[in-house]
Amino acid sequence: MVETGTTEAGRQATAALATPEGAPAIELKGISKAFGTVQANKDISIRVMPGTIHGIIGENGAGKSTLMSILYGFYKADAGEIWIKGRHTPIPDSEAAIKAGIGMVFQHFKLVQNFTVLENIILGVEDGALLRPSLAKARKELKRLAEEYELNVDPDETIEELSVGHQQRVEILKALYRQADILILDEPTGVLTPAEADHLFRILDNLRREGKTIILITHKLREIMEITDTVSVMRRGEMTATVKTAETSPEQLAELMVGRKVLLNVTKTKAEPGRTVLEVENLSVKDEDGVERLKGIDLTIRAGEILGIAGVAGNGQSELLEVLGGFATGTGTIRINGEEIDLTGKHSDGQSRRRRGIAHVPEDRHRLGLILDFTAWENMVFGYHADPAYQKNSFVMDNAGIVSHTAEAMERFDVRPPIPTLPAKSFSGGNQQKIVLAREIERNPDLLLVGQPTRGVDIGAIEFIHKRLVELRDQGAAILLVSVELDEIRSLSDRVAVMFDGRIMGHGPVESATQTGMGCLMAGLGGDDVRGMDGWTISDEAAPEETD
Amino acid sequence: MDFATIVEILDSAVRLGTPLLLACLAGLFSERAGIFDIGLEGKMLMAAFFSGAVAAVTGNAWLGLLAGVGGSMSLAFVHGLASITFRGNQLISGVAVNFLASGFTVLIAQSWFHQGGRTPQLSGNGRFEPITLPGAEAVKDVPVIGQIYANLLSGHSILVYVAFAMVPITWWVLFRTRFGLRLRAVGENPESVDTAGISVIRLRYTAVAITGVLAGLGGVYLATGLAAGFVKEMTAGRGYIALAALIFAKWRPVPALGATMLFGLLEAISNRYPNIDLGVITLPIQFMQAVPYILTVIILAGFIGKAIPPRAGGQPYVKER
Amino acid sequence: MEKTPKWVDVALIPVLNLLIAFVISGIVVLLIGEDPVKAIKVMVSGALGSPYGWGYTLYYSTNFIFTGLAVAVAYHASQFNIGGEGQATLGGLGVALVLLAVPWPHWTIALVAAMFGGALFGAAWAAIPAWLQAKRGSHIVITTIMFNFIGASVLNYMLVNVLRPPRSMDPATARFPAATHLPTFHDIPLVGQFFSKSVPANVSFFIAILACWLVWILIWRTKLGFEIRAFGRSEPAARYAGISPVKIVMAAMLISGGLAGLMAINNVMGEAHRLVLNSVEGAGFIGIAVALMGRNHPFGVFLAALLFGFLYQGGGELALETTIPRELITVIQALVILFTGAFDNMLRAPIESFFVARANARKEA
Amino acid sequence: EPAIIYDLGGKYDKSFNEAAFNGAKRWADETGGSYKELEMQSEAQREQALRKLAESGANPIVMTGFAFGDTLNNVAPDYPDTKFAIVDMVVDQPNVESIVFKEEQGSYLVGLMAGMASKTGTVGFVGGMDIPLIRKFACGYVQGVKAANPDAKVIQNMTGTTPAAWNDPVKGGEIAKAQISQGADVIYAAAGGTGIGVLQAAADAKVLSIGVDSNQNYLHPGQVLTSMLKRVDNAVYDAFKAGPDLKPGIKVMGLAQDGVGFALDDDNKALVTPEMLKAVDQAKADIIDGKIEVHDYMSDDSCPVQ
Ligand SMILES: Nc1ncnc2c1ncn2[C@@H]1O[C@H](COP(=O)(O)OP(=O)(O)OP(=O)(O)O)[C@@H](O)[C@H]1O
Ligand SMILES: Nc1ncnc2c1ncn2[C@@H]1O[C@H](COP(=O)(O)OP(=O)(O)OP(=O)(O)O)[C@@H](O)[C@H]1O
Ligand SMILES: [Mg+2]
Ligand SMILES: [Mg+2]
Repeated sequence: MVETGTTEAGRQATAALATPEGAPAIELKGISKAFGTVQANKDISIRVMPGTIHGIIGENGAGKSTLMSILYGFYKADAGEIWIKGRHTPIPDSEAAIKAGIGMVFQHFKLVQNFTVLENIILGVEDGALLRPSLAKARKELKRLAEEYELNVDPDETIEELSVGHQQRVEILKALYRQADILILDEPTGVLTPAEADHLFRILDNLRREGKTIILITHKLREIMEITDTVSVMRRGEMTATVKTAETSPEQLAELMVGRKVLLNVTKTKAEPGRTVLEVENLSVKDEDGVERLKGIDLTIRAGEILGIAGVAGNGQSELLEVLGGFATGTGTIRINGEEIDLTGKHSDGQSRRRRGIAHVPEDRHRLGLILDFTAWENMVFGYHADPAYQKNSFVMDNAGIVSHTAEAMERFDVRPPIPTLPAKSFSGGNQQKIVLAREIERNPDLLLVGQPTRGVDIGAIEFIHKRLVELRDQGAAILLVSVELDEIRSLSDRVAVMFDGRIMGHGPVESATQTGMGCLMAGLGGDDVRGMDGWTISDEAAPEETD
Repeated sequence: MDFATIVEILDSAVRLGTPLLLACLAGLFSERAGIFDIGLEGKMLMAAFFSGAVAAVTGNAWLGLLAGVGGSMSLAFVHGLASITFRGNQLISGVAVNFLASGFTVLIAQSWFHQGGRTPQLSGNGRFEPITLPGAEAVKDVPVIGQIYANLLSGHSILVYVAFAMVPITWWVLFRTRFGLRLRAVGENPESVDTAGISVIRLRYTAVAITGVLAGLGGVYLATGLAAGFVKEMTAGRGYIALAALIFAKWRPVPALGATMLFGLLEAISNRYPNIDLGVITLPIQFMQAVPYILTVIILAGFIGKAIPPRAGGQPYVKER
Repeated sequence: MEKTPKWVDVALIPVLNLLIAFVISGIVVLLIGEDPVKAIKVMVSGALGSPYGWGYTLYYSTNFIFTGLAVAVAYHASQFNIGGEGQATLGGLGVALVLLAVPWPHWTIALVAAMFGGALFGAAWAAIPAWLQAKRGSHIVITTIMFNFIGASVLNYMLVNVLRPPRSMDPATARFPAATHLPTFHDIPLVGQFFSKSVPANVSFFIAILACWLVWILIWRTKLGFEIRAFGRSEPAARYAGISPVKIVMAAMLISGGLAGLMAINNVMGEAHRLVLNSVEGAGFIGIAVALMGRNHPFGVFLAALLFGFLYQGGGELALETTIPRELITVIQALVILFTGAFDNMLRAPIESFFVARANARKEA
Repeated sequence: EPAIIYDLGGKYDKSFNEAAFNGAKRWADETGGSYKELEMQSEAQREQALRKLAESGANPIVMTGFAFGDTLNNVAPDYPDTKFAIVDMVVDQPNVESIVFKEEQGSYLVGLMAGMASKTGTVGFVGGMDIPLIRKFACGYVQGVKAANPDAKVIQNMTGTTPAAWNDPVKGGEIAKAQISQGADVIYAAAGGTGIGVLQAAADAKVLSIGVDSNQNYLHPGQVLTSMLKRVDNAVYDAFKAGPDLKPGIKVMGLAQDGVGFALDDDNKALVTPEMLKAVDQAKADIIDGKIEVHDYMSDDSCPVQ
């Protein structure tokens, strides 16, 4: 999708790296950082030449964001030095980073929600004690930047009214307004549609042409291959390799990331769908502000099949899971095993859903799936704690019984360490996810809702989890899988539906789904790529023409 | 009810509302910066004591004011230490500050003046006397306008005018200056401020210090403007009412003026009409005295619009767990 | 992360914080020109030096156990109940109404009825703030404070206009019938001989201990407790698990208010034998400090209540025997809340990083 | 050795307890004797304090405040050899002297003076809390005012319902101002520390005020019309002087016994006109003779005049 010109420029830059003339724009020497007992960065060194785009990849929790936050002065390193443009530049706080010409777009934006774009832009770099002149100046400058970089945003809009894509533009504008010539972007495309991501890459390419230095953190190997000049790989707090993009391959990078060859494909037999388990008709959900997040969804899942929901994060997938899981309200009809269930929240909640055989592995296990302060055994019954099996008598719960049940389940799901009395927060992300999975799968639900099952999970655990999900399917459960990782959707699902803007843009068998076709649907577009997919039903809402 | 009576009730409302207004604006600075403060009561009490004591000893109300504000600021510093530096629970710190003030004032007053936890009666320059605005005497018989000028606007102590002036000043500082922008930002999202290269800690301490000054002025007004000296527990819950007014005002300065004056008015009315005879039933005095509190609850119940506090309010800024 | 030993968290840090609070209190005593050593001696001998002192200490402790438990239960649901004062006031009204309405034949029956009345009224006084919090998001801290004031007005009205016996000077109810008087420690077989007739500590103390145990069962053994704790730790997760926020806030606050209201069986039924104005005397607020000190665990609350009972009785003796005003206790109380609550991280952070460093060093080795 | 226990207000409350303290001090100064004193810290301590003193051999033990009544009733029988005196309450025990004041009589006199001093025909009353004792004060006062001027209007206010009601001079001052703006030009304060604010506001507004319990004329010389004296000091002095021979029973301290009265000194000499003085002296004599009967609110929980 990126024009050849981009890679052309990349080659030139790579050549510059080969014969370094002048100092690197950024050089980190022996950076270490620990959060309590977690060693997030271990003795990391890295050099980035000016006018290049440097990619950083690594699994969740590898320490990428931490390293960049240190460079930006948000965290203080325990050890190590930072050199900028050949000079030793201590960066104790963000003020120093800004002075050194560094700008950063964080994974979680650092914007004031109820401020206008303009106010956010000038925050910290006002020209004087009074706001009026600063705002006027910023307004002019913003217009110029917008034209120069195609970064259009309404300066008087408040942040909370902007889409995530626009919020990201504000963050980039913030950096440019501060005249940053080193720009760090932490997972910028996770929240963007493919088209928006393309637009972003064009901008980055422009910036590179101007001689600015860019560090790009991403999980997507394709993006690395497309735009970066050099790439570093991080694993468990260490920098495992730095290579020229032109001299590597996605396979090699994946191997560097996880430390062994990766098989992303799940071996599974063809699905043998049985009776219909879930029927959803015209399901709509409004959020607290009255904004419609789900706009009339229809779908069915049968026993023994996995329906994958693909889409860019924030297009209604979370709301779909929440309303099915019983903790959001909506309108429309949902039938489970032919019986209609209440959507108003008045006669049902998460617990009554569970009693009807709906299990739910939530997207955000830290926030929803677990109580981090609770022990493993408490978490193992969380949501099912009212189950008669867990009661000793009509007054008290059978804690001892739950502990021993938990110990067995931990054994079966290979949770390490298998100690039921440890608080959940002491387990690693993958093991936390296994606790949630064990809890939800072990009950043989009729319908399993899974959101981002492998987010933040190491590759070994990913394989394990995928295997479990397929096993559950083979036992005759219906599974609704939501994931932003297209590869995961493709390898696990039997059928795929693509969501965009609260609607299902199209659905069909996984075999005929093409990468580009799904990409178009994820951006709400129809077109030839989409129409070429056999057996797919495409919504009328999908714009027939590919426009920008 | 004739017009003169209305003016008198309003006049009383202004006096009773002023300490609330100062405390409310004090709370506004703190809470806009993300530090909840239920210790306004204690700060006012401390200021009332120190201003009363020093004014009594020196005979100078201005020295009393300095001492009072100093007393209030020392408690503000304690609160800042707890909620900014040590990232403690801000509500708990506020409760402690209130207890500290209520014990400390009496303890010191007793060992200093031996008058049962009271300061000596102030007189003359030890008090902030009412100021007569120019021409007030001349126009006081002009109907309506003259009455309002002479009886409502004129004749308050300097601190009342300061409090009223603080409303536009607060608004201006908050919405028209760099400091205000940063202050509001740190209460909404301290990370945005931190990553913009501004010190969250310094900003929040500044806000807490301003809170100390304003709450202090409120206490000073109680002891040296309205009353003539300190009496134990003389704030009598006004800090809590100010807090309720702050929520009612949705953390905005102009509505804060309205809310505090409304509470002042309610108290003035219940002072004027201790029993209200509704014909069928006579509302007992105890009911009238509870009205401001009942009204606060009704307001908080959101029947008059929902208040959204500053998003980062009440949470310590923790970067690293 | 969990590398700090448990004893450091539950014992060492609170004790150190307490120590700091006491040292500063000592300095305050010095500042007002008194002798802190003598002050401590008076306090210790006055509160713990005799069965008589114990009789008072345990009486005060009983009050604080109830209000401390009240704060703790609400806190587990992440509700900060500052309304213990008002709830205990109304609890007193409930107890008084029950005891005056019926000629109870025996104290045991009267006690059960009074507990019901006190808890019911206390819970009712917590119900409105709880409902407003759960349904309308009104800040429970402010609403419970307001209900303290409103409660005072209600009690004043009831005592002056409704419950006061004709021509009585005192704004207080009539004396409860003798049959409803609770046995004091003096009346209890075996131990009774040690206590003089006049000690106010009574069987309510054992009810308070029972309440500690029941609260422990509730919080750590029952479904409801499980849900309360889950909701308190993470509201979004609780919603996910199908735990109704409204139900939990209401349940926790009603139990909390009920516990605060139960305090009245000690001070109103057990000691005063009638309801007077301001019978709670700040015990509702002390409950906050007690819960904080006790880390919201019933056993911790029990120990902290003993500590505050000691402070109260010792401090009272101090004021009786020396010229130190009773407000010193308020200052000590404030310092205890400040250091064990708000300044907790002051010691915790360095101590925890010490243990983390040690753990890391061990890992290296 | 005699002993005294002050109620929760504390011995420096500028009124009731302070009067008791003055009586004890006067006794000590005159006789050179020593006495014990205790300040109450909490409700539960009442009994503790009483027993403590009784056991230490103090005799007699004097306590101020009706709130002790209930406790004393329990404690007194345990110490038959000790004499007790309680102010403001009747306790029917063989070793207890109950000292009750006829505040309505003193209030009547100051009300009479207020009625005469008032030019507007409107006077004010500020009470601390709506409790029977304060209603008793108010009722006597209103009767006095009406005696001087049957058409006079009495504005009555109470400060609050929490203990803060006795310590809120700001509110006291504001209530006084509200009364002044309604025409009151003499205001009688029976509200503890709150009364200080009332007297202050009256002085600031150049109207007259009336103090209570102790002589408060000195607070604003020339502006306090008089003070209703409740001679708790005399009662304590007498009890101390009687020592262990204290006579049990009810001791009524009315005008006849000089138990209540009004203050006349250099500070208010100029304010009290000869006619006024004549009238109060006459009224006092009439009350003592029984020619005037001042209604006691406590006798039937109601007041005939408003
Ligand atoms: N503020 C913090 N306090 C404590 N631990 C932290 C903090 N931030 C990160 N960590 C821990 O440090 C490790 C590295 O986290 P980091 O956010 O740098 O990972 P990452 O590579 O950016 O992961 P992701 O791909 O999920 O963004 C993780 O184990 C994380 O839990
Ligand atoms: N966030 C803001 N930035 C700049 N000016 C503001 C902001 N909020 C309010 N103002 C301006 O401040 C003035 C008064 O503000 P205040 O918040 O006290 O009350 P308000 O105007 O009723 O609030 P609002 O209109 O926002 O509901 C108004 O002129 C308003 O336009
Ligand atoms: Mg990251
Ligand atoms: Mg506004």
